[in-house]
Amino acid sequence: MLGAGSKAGLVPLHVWLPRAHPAAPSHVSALMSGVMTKVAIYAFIRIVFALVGPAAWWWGLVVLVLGGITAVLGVLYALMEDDIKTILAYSTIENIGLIFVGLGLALAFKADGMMLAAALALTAALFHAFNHMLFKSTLFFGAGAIQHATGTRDLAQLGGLIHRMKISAVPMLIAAMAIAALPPLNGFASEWLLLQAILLSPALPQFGLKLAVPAIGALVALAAAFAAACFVRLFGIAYLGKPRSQAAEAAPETDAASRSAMIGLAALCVIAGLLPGLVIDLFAPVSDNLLGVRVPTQSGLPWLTIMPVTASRSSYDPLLIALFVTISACLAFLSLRRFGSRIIRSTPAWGCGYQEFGPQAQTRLSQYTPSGFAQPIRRVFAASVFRAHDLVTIPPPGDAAPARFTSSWTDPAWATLYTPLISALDWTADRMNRLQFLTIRRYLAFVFAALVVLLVWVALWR
Amino acid sequence: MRKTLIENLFRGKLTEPPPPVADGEIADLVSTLARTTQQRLGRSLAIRALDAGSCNGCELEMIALGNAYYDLERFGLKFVASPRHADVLMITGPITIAMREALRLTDEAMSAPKFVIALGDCACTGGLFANSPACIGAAAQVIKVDLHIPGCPPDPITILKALIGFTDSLKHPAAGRA
Amino acid sequence: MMVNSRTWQAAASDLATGRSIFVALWAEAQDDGCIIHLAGRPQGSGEVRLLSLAAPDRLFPSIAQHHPAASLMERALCDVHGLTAEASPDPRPWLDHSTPYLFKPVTGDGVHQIPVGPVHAGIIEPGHFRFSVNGETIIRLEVRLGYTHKATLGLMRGHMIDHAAQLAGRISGDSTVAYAFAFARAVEQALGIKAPPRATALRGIMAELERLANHFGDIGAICNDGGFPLMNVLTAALRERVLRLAATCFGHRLMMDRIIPGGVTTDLTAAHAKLVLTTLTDLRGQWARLFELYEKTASLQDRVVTSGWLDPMIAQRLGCGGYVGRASGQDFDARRDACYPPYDTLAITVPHLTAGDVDARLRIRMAELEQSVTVIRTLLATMPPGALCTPLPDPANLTTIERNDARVGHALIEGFRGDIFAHVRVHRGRIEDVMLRDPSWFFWPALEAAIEGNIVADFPLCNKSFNPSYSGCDL
Amino acid sequence: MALITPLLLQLVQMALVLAIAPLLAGLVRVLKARLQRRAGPPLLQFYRDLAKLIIKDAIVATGTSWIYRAAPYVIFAASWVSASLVPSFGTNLLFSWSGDLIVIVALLGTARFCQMLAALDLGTAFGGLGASREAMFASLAEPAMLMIVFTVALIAGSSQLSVIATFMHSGAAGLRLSLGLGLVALVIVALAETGRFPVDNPATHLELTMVHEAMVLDYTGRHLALLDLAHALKLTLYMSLIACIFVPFGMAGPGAAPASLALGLLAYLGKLVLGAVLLAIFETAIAKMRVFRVPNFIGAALMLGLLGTLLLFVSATL
Repeated sequence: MLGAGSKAGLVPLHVWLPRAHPAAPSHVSALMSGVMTKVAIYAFIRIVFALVGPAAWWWGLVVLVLGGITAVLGVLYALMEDDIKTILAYSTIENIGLIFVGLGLALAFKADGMMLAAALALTAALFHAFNHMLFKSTLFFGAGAIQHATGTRDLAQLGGLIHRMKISAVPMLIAAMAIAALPPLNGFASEWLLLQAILLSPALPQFGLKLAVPAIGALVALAAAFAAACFVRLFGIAYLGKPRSQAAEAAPETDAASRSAMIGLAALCVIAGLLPGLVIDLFAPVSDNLLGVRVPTQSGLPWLTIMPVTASRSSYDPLLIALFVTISACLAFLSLRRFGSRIIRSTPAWGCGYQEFGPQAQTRLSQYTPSGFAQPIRRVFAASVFRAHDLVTIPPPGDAAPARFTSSWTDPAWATLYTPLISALDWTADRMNRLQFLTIRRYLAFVFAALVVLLVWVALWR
Repeated sequence: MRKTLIENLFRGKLTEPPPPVADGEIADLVSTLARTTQQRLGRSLAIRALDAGSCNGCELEMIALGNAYYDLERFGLKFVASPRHADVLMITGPITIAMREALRLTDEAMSAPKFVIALGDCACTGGLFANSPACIGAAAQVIKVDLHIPGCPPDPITILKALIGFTDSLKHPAAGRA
Repeated sequence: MMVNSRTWQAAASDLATGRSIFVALWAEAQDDGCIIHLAGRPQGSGEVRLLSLAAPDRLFPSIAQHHPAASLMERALCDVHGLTAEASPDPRPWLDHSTPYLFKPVTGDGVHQIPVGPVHAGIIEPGHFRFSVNGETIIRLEVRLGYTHKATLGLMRGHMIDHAAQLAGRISGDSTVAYAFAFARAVEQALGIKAPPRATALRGIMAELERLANHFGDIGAICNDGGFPLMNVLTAALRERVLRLAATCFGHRLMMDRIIPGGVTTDLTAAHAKLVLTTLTDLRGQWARLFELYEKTASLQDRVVTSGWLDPMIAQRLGCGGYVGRASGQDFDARRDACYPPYDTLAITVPHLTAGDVDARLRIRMAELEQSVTVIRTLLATMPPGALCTPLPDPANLTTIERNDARVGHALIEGFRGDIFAHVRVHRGRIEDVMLRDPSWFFWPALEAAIEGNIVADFPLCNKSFNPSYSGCDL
Repeated sequence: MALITPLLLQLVQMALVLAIAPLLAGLVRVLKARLQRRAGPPLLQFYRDLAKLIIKDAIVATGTSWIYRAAPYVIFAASWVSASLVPSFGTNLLFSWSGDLIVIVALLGTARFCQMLAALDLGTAFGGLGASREAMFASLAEPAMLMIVFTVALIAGSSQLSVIATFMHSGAAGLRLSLGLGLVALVIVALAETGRFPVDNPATHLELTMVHEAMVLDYTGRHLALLDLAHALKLTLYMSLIACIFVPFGMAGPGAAPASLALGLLAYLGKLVLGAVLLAIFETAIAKMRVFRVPNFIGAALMLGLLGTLLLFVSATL
């Protein structure tokens, strides 16, 4: 577990990964993120499901908790980084977390003899691993293309690349939407399966699991939402808007080979997203082999829908949804063409009527920087987790000195691994201090914790 | 709070009946009409206020249009934040040199069909500032104006009358042109 | 008093130490160069003193190098008169928009800018705000004005008094009564005449009605920018009632051109006086309920308390008057401290707080509403009979000596924002030199300082609580 | 043949939400005006505004890409489809199984993703401002919504809205603590997601406080019409969702007679009016929050949703 976990990048054994992956050339990083981490997952599955024999339920719990924490922390890290490849590497950590949540669930179900549910969770994990391989490789190729074209991986230097890297921007957008778990793409399909598996877990008998699984569900949801923010930031800042540097202004399109590689992978993302039934069936032999059960065959269902358990529980038909959205959009387009104005004019974006000229007339100054975009999330979430904080110094009226801004954050894993004692002391002091200034959210968290304690006590007493 | 809300519901509206606009009353204020053949803008006009150097008096009365007594919204008229969303550019002030470019940019940012209204003496004629070296004077000197609303500042009833007459003339171009 | 450069510098360091408060700085073009005037008043007093310095080669020692409150005015007068302030800490142009403008420096990673204005989203005067930010964190705010520069003072110079009075009433439309009042008093002092007692009482009533209307508008607008439109709707209705009252009694909603040098143009009939009293009683009952609503709406209180804190030290240093100064511990009110009629016979208490936040500025306004009603009631109760206007001396009938003698006068009047300073020099019935200084000159730098520690989304709320005039500064 | 009526009903559902969305948004505006002692805009003003916007010329900012032009269509289509997937007058419509509640939430996520990209495409400060605030709010609102889905799905044994509505209607759910928590949480999420008080001000005129408005500040004409309509559809969606889960009374079942369908429609309209009244009162009575209070507000929804789910994990009867 330790070995596989550190190879795959589970928190807190992740610290090497975001340093190693970006260091390699892009196609190698793609391979490292897409395939190497999966080898670790393969090893983990092999050992835990096949070799070790019947597992105890608490193994599942441990894997679940680690997976959930890894997912959220991974993507929060990604949100604070400006280097594209580091962002992608941290996002790999997040996805590994999600996969481990699936595996943990499968372990727990298996330990309790709920084989069908275990098969669903395992399938979800495998499906997600497969999807991650597709979109993460695309993204790393894209990152490589950007680095090659502009000589930088720093988001703060990019912008407007969609105008010059017209073709490679499209697979990049698809991959970004897929990894942000948006329907009808493949990332959503596997996360949907994972959520369906979580919905089956109240039937688990152990109290520990009963309490942990909903919280893990919330972590998974949080990770998915952060991932959306993270990839809006990545794509929106690198490809959209105006160039933030000379290099970004003159970036050439990437070569045909990597373009076609990206397009191929992105097409697979779309296909796996629209026809998830096919992929699920692909993984059926695995669960058959490991658990002796398989999820119902999907490919025969009408309208190519997927139904993991029964029709009355849940179903999802990405093909139909995509069709509906396309038809609606076309309908809107056609009726506007028929009844509305067809004229389209182009003028500069509304700048409040300010006429800027001279040396400061660089409109790119008024564009959001990547760190500015993430600042609200940093302030809300990372302030407690990463001790992120901003420092502003404004000189008094009449003082010509520049106003200063510094922002800093620390990785709690480094801190806890290397200075555990200081960290703990600091944390306690901080908490004690903060008790006086509780927010609604914190109060609720306390009420919630009290309730949990109460319930555990009731359960044990019984 | 509860008391205020319940009272507001049951004490009835403060809004006064719309001022009557006689036929042709505003005709002499309207200088151009129907720039386009599209006449459907009628009672849905979004207004972008533009202060081109006024003393803030006209702005105060413009803001008053939104209060419960006049309630501009009931006529389908509203002030909007972005010129992109606007159909009417309502100019106040004697067009200072510093605001000339801003006026041009705002006009450029609006999509057709659009109209221009000059509100207050300064925007209509330059007012007391017509001879100022820092001002251009009447709005009509820099942009085609469709409606003039004079006054220093015009009171809300006057503005309301002119706006109602103007929107109606958009629906029935003949009446407005009379 | 004409002084030499050394006395000038000494006066500037007096301002810097806080012994005296900066009032205004302006220049007067002469055939040979310029004369620079500096007005100041001793701390805690309303008695303005003038220093004048000849600048034959269009150079003068900068006041701003000693005292930052003078910076904006210094830049403006340099633009208008082509002067150079020696050793100025900030020589950038202010009213002149024809050259590129460099904003103050900001350092740090990931900093970007949010340019807002001159065309704002709401119905507001034009001005440009440049925020240097990182996400929501404001690192610096810089205000750039000059968009409503109409050369108003220049237009007044050389014109007859009555024409200049009209222009004075249009320096800032929301303070038209206060400006007309200040201008009239300055002219009256210069000409050595006095307005009749009935006129001064009416001036007082108009000034207080203007204060009521504007404070209602401001209180509502602050709450609106704090995200509570209900309050705005209710106070806007009250404001409308005051304006209608003004229209009924004085013939103009904003009471423009009602105060003229020498007196007033309209009388208040007994019936109208009664109407004023009944309306005020009714309004008072309504706003008491509104303030209760303000205080009991926790979600609104959460927005206004601690937002936009202005350090009393900075307020003092900049010489902020009005509700801005009084909310940050400054105990100054021209009605009490400059003691001009009709307030010389009234006991004016000056409410002041030290909290310095948006809430404090709002509460000062609320306290002033009460006070205005008391003032109006007292003035109505003791309204003297008599003439409305003292005629101005006809320049044709003056003796030769009087005719050749240009005379100066100045006044400090409390408008709704704060103390308005007026200075004129009259010669043969014409205005030779004039300065009208809005309290907003000191609100702008105070706003730039008060924004520290606030986020971008709270700026409109802070700004509205200062409500500085744009037109009043872009002279 | 047997397919025609269900198909027709499905189409009626799609047309209904589209037709009713502007009316609902207009109704809230009128009610708010009445609470402020104003007459307010005419009830049908929203339609007039849309009709006007459509005939106006479109302007796109220079330097934007195809994403900026395509986004309004995608946002509108995704909002429309997801709004149509929420049962209104009847359950078990023809395509009701094509997506469960999770899919509906995620589809709105797609719309939001496109909205944020379009805002960033502008390359202006306001676009970035709106997008970064939206990203912060969404990163809490989406998980909160999923927790609500969990709560409801665990009670009804399904994440399909039709099944949930039928189950809730049957009375088998009874009065549960978890359901109450879910309702409060859902109301909070709905307010946040539809850009209402106290999270965003739908009528704000201040650039610096805007969230949704900042992202659409540069759209004109038909593009703006689509975005406004999508925004109204989202409001309808959340109101229908609350109605469908918590007050599913009067909804027509599968294969219902025309009379019960009509009854279902009436009941639906009644619920929307009630929702509009409550929303108007709430929005009038409360001030907008500071931006960094909003995470606490939505975070409360997340915690409530989590608590609801947890209760159900611990005991199926809570």
